[in-house]
Amino acid sequence: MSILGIVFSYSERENLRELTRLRTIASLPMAGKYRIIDFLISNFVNDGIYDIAVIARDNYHSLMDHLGAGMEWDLIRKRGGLRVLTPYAKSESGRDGLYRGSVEALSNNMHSFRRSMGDLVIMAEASILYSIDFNHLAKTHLNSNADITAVYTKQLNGHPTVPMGVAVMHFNENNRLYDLNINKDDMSAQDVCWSIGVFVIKKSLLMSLVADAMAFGKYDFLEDIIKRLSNRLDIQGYEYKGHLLEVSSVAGYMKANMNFLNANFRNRAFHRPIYTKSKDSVPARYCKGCCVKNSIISDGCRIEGTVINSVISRNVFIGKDSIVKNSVIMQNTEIMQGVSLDNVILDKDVIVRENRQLSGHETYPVVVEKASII
Amino acid sequence: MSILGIVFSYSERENLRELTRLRTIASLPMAGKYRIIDFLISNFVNDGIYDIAVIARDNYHSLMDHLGAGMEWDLIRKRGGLRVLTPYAKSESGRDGLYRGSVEALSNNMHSFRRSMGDLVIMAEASILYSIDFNHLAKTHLNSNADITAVYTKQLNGHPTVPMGVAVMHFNENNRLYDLNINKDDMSAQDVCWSIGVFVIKKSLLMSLVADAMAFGKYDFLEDIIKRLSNRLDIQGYEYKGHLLEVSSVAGYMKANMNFLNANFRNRAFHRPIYTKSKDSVPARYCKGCCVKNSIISDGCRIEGTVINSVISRNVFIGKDSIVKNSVIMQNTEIMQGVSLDNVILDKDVIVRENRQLSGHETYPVVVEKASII
Amino acid sequence: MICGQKKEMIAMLLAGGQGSRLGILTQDVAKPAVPFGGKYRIIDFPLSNCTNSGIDTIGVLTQYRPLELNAHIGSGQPWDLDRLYGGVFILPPYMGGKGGEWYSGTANAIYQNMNFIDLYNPQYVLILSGDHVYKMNYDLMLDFHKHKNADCTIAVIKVPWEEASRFGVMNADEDSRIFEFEEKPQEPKSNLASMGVYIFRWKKLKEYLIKDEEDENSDNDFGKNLIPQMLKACEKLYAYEFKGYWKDVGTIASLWEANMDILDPNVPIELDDPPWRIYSRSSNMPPQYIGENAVLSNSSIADGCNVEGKVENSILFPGVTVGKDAVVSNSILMPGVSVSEDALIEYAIVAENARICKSARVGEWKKPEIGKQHREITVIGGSVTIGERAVVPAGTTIDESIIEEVGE
Amino acid sequence: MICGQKKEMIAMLLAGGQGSRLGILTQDVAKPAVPFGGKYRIIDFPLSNCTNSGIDTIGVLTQYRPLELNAHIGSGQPWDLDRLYGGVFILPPYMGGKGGEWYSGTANAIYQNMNFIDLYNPQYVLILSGDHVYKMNYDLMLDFHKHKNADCTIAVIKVPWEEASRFGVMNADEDSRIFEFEEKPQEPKSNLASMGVYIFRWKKLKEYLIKDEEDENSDNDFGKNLIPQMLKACEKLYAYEFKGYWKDVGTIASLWEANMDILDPNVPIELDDPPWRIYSRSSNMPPQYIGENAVLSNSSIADGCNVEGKVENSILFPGVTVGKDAVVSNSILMPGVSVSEDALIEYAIVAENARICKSARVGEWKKPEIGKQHREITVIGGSVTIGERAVVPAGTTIDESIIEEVGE
Repeated sequence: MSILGIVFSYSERENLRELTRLRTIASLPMAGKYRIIDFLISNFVNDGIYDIAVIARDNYHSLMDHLGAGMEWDLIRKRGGLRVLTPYAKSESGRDGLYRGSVEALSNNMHSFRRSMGDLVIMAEASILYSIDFNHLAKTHLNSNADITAVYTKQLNGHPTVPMGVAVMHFNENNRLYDLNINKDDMSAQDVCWSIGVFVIKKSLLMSLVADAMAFGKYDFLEDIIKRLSNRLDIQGYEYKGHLLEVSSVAGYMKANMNFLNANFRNRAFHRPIYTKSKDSVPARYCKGCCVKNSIISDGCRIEGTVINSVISRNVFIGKDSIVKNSVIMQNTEIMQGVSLDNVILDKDVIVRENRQLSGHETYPVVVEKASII
Repeated sequence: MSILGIVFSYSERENLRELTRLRTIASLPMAGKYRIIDFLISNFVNDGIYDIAVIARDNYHSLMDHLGAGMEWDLIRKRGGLRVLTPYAKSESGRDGLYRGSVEALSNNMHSFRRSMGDLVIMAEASILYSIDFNHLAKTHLNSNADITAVYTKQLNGHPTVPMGVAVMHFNENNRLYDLNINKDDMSAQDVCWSIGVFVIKKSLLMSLVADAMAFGKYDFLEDIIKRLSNRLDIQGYEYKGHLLEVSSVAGYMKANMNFLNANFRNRAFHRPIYTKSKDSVPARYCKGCCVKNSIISDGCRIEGTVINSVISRNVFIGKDSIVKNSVIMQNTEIMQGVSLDNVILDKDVIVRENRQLSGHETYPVVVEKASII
Repeated sequence: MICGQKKEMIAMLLAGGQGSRLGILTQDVAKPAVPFGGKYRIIDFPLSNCTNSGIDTIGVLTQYRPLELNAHIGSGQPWDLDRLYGGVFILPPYMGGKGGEWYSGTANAIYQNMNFIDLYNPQYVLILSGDHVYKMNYDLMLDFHKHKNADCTIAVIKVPWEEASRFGVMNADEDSRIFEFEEKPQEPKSNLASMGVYIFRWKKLKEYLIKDEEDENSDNDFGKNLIPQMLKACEKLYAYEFKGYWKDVGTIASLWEANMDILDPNVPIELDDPPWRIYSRSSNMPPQYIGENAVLSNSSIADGCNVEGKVENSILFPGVTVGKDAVVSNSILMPGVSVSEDALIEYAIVAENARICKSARVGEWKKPEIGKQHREITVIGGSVTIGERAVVPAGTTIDESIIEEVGE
Repeated sequence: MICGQKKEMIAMLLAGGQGSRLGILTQDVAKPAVPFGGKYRIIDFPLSNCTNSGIDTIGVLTQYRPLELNAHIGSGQPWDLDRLYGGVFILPPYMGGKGGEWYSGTANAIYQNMNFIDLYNPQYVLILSGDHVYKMNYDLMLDFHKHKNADCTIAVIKVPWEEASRFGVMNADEDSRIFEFEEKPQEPKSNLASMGVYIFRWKKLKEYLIKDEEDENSDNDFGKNLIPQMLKACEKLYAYEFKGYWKDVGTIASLWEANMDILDPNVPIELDDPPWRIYSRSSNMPPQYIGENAVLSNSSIADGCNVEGKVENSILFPGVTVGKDAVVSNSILMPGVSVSEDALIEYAIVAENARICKSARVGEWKKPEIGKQHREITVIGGSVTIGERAVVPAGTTIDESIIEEVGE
């Protein structure tokens, strides 16, 4: 049974403010040197799945720059490999080309899925980080004879509530899905099953469901296929119990990064290799007089100042007498002397001039847009 | 001086009927196993130019399938390499995303050109086949101190007239362009200089010209930059004297293919390697009783019948007692027994059933659409 | 070195042989690099079998003129074997602390590369050789191996009884367990010949490799030493019967025959088999051109050929030209061969870039024809020129240019 | 083989040496594969120089334990050297028709691979060695070579007069033409030392390689035989002076010093140099984590490290862990080294995957400190374990694990 991975590189429910103004959620930096999508694609590759289609919608240039031809993920393959699927500018509907929903996104790329040798599809979205055994999932799906297997979790990952906008799924005693609703409240109930966006389905069934839905003008996979057809289709649940990060708000993004400062979390997240684009940077350089505590530092950095409880991406310079605390600093950022940052997210290519001070709060970090000069 | 090649994969002036309904002109099959763009990209690579951006507009799926990551052209490079640039579905202008002209196409992809290490740009379009020495062209441009070098030809390649829709360029005694007009008549005058779509320009100048033109709502490179600014810019001519094929009509397409049956032409076209996607097909198989005269046959074919004066692409089956004459047959086509074809273009994946007869004329070949069954 | 998970099975391909029975065809290249079947080289078969069987890590053991083989394999991309972790590696002999040692036998070659295998920490090791033409799913063989819980599984094929004495013959019980192995027996007890394809439990193989190396009297050969030792120790060896086309192409006659088999629709070696493609490095040549006066019959012709003459029952590799009025029949023309006007080539193998000049006659047969199988094959060496009107009698081997006209 | 145009210049990199002066560091790997500078291996320098100089075809001549070197170079992708025509090739010794021959000297290694060079039909051949750390634009040297219309150009560097007698010294006239070459002269007439970087006109080199091979008394070495022969014959040899950082890292002391040079802002070997990047194979490790109690000073730390202790004036390669209260100073910790709590490492080179257990003391110095240059370097071999509270005195070399506590 050969598997095709389909990845949605965008999220319809995210609210990441300036962070996704110029990029899609999948290419958001994470844990220093990675982009969010690296975790998912590495998960596929580590499970031997080398046939991956990434659906792009808009703002995908940074994603394409990052993935390139797929070299670093070993995805330049004669059979399968990585394809980033961009929407046609001229859509048949004559609209501006933004998909009306996930069903239309799938429909517009059917030509590519059809050519894949995979006959089982694992759909996933890039906005949630996890590490799942896709082979076990696929085997479970095949053994259950279900039409669709939907992966859910009961984890809240320290959040008080189920994340806004995710699908809450209801299963009967046979583990069959009978209802689904989108979380719009601060639902805090324990034992709520919420979807991590992963579904397993035969390619042929997916193709016919998508074609049917399109014919009826139904464009949302969750609402119009999973929920609407739950009485006709046998949709089985599969619980994911591992570690998890949900990134759909700025505070969540900050928290996700901070999770990597925890050794246990790090060990679980990196127990298999996570691949990312190589930058050929030099190792990090710690100068005399620097002070670094409980932080992640990436290659190419040069640290002359102080870094505490922070996640620093590649090629960042932190000058003398500067203090960076509780912050996420993206690549190619230059922090000059005497700067003080606390609870700040600096996007890439930012320059912070001498003696500037910025400080936000854990629940509302200051976000500095890409290429700003402060 | 490092060079960036920018290739327009579409043509605004082509009239190729069914042949470009589902594909862009650059991915049209040519000379059996190639696509038109192979000649241009191989030309770049053979001249040591490994930094190539291909601008796609619409119908680019077959182009992307063909080019893949650029493996076969040695264009999976850490520095430079091949990028296929697709338009954003959500354009800033809020329109449906089809570029309003070549200037907008360039403008929308500036982010990618900017990142290239090339500081000299060679622009080319895929709808004309030639074999030019890009290094000599670049050197000539640099030595002349021109702002732009425009490549023209006086060749008509056996056509009675200058192709419709191409730019006719007028140079003064100093070889400087002073006017340009689009050929709308059957202009048959000898010594007409017409553009083969190749321009050399510094990247920084191109970027500022494009930005200026966009600001004024001017979208056509030929009209709004070359022609309009010919008094301000020093635009020098460079004559191309080699072999040439212009493909913008169905008859022209047919003729272009037939040119490859000429040994002289073939030797010139293939004096340097032309790279194309590998299909891992078996060598062509000629069965007992077959008869092949003056034809190009590609690998993977199985010939049981008769082929005369034709160009046959890969993995074509031609059954017993069938006769294929003066035709272009694209890949994966099956021609059963007793078929007769004369002056026909069969697109890919066509099946021609037993004893069917089709015949067109040199000036108006019959075109059979992709995946038809006759 | 990139770390990754362990591999279940990796392959070690013995490509070290000179293949001296192929004479001048292997003067400049290792046997596995000899061209075969119109666009392939022999090694493409085991490599493609590996890819198609899901094996992505292969060590190619070579010590004889590896230049062409190296260039052919390159990064492994044509076989989809350019992997970040794993892929295809050329493993030449090397110098250790105490000086270098050439591979003294098939087992010794593996012994010297135990470090390489241990890098991937596989459960099973597949041993292949680089001189057979066949399409085989090694994954099914592995299933069998696991099912039998074997220490070693040897792929065997039924050969005609009269030929069995030319092979290593396995004598197995009804459960396929091997109780005896005879190398080229005078009176074979079975017609199950070893194909030279083994799966070993790696731990077990390692143990025997080390033992074998300690034995000074050993030739360090799988068939002669290691397998008999394992049998003696009552290890669990099983025979896995392969049913399909398999041919050793170690001699001129068998190389010619195997090529001709491709043209014979009755022989089950279909190369045009999309689910089990044989991959090879592309020649990057233009498509072939067939001229106005060409006459073709039952032939396989590759890219870059230019045919103006007559070609029947023949295989033309990339870049071959056949001039007007020339006749090529029952022959194999390797890459870049040029045959000028009016030349004749019959029952011949013409090696790479040889030039057959105008009106030359290669493989001319003076005796009355008795039957195809008695016709001897003529061999023209690589880059050899056969001059105008020169005659090369059937069955000769020419490794130097003949410029003058040669009579008999 | 894909046909393509001829290459103007290809490089041949002599990576065959065992590098025995590096002792246990080259027990399992060839010298060019020795880790250097926090994430590199020595061979990354000439390879990256080639890429940055526009040379895309490189033969790497190797015969000593090539496994790590092979795995490191792979397809050449990290250096952008995975080319369809050209790229990087490992060239081991091989067997020809008359049996195999190991490389007997630098010139012999090139001689045995003349076929490889001829494949690309270059005008010029660049000869490099794999044991120097430097950043050099070979293209500028080629310009010089062409400008002088030289048969051979030798890159030279000014060394202190007192060290000149350790090198091959070039005596050149004011036009840079070499009139004399002295190998390790007692009384050097010049302080221009050969860097082991040569550009030859290929035709000329080929001629001398063949001559040299015929001379039975020759050691088949460039410096000892080929260059003197060319001088004797009055060929046009020129010295090209390189001004920049260049260091032979052939001894423990020089390897340690060259690593420390990276940490010294006053030494002109800047690795963070985007227009002249040094490429290497990525380790694919997570970013480094610096713990709550870490104290860092003037150090270079790579991906995958986990530092809880004190690190000063040191270089940590990927995947090194330094436990709480451990102190690492003036040391080089190669990939995968683990240093447990409270251990001390001073002036040491610790090879790959060595384990320094709790409270062990490596490089302990009992004598009064006289000055950095007199401090001897301690070397811990690959995968060696230094047990709890064990003491390894300064200047010792440990190639077997010490489990017990060791006094003096």
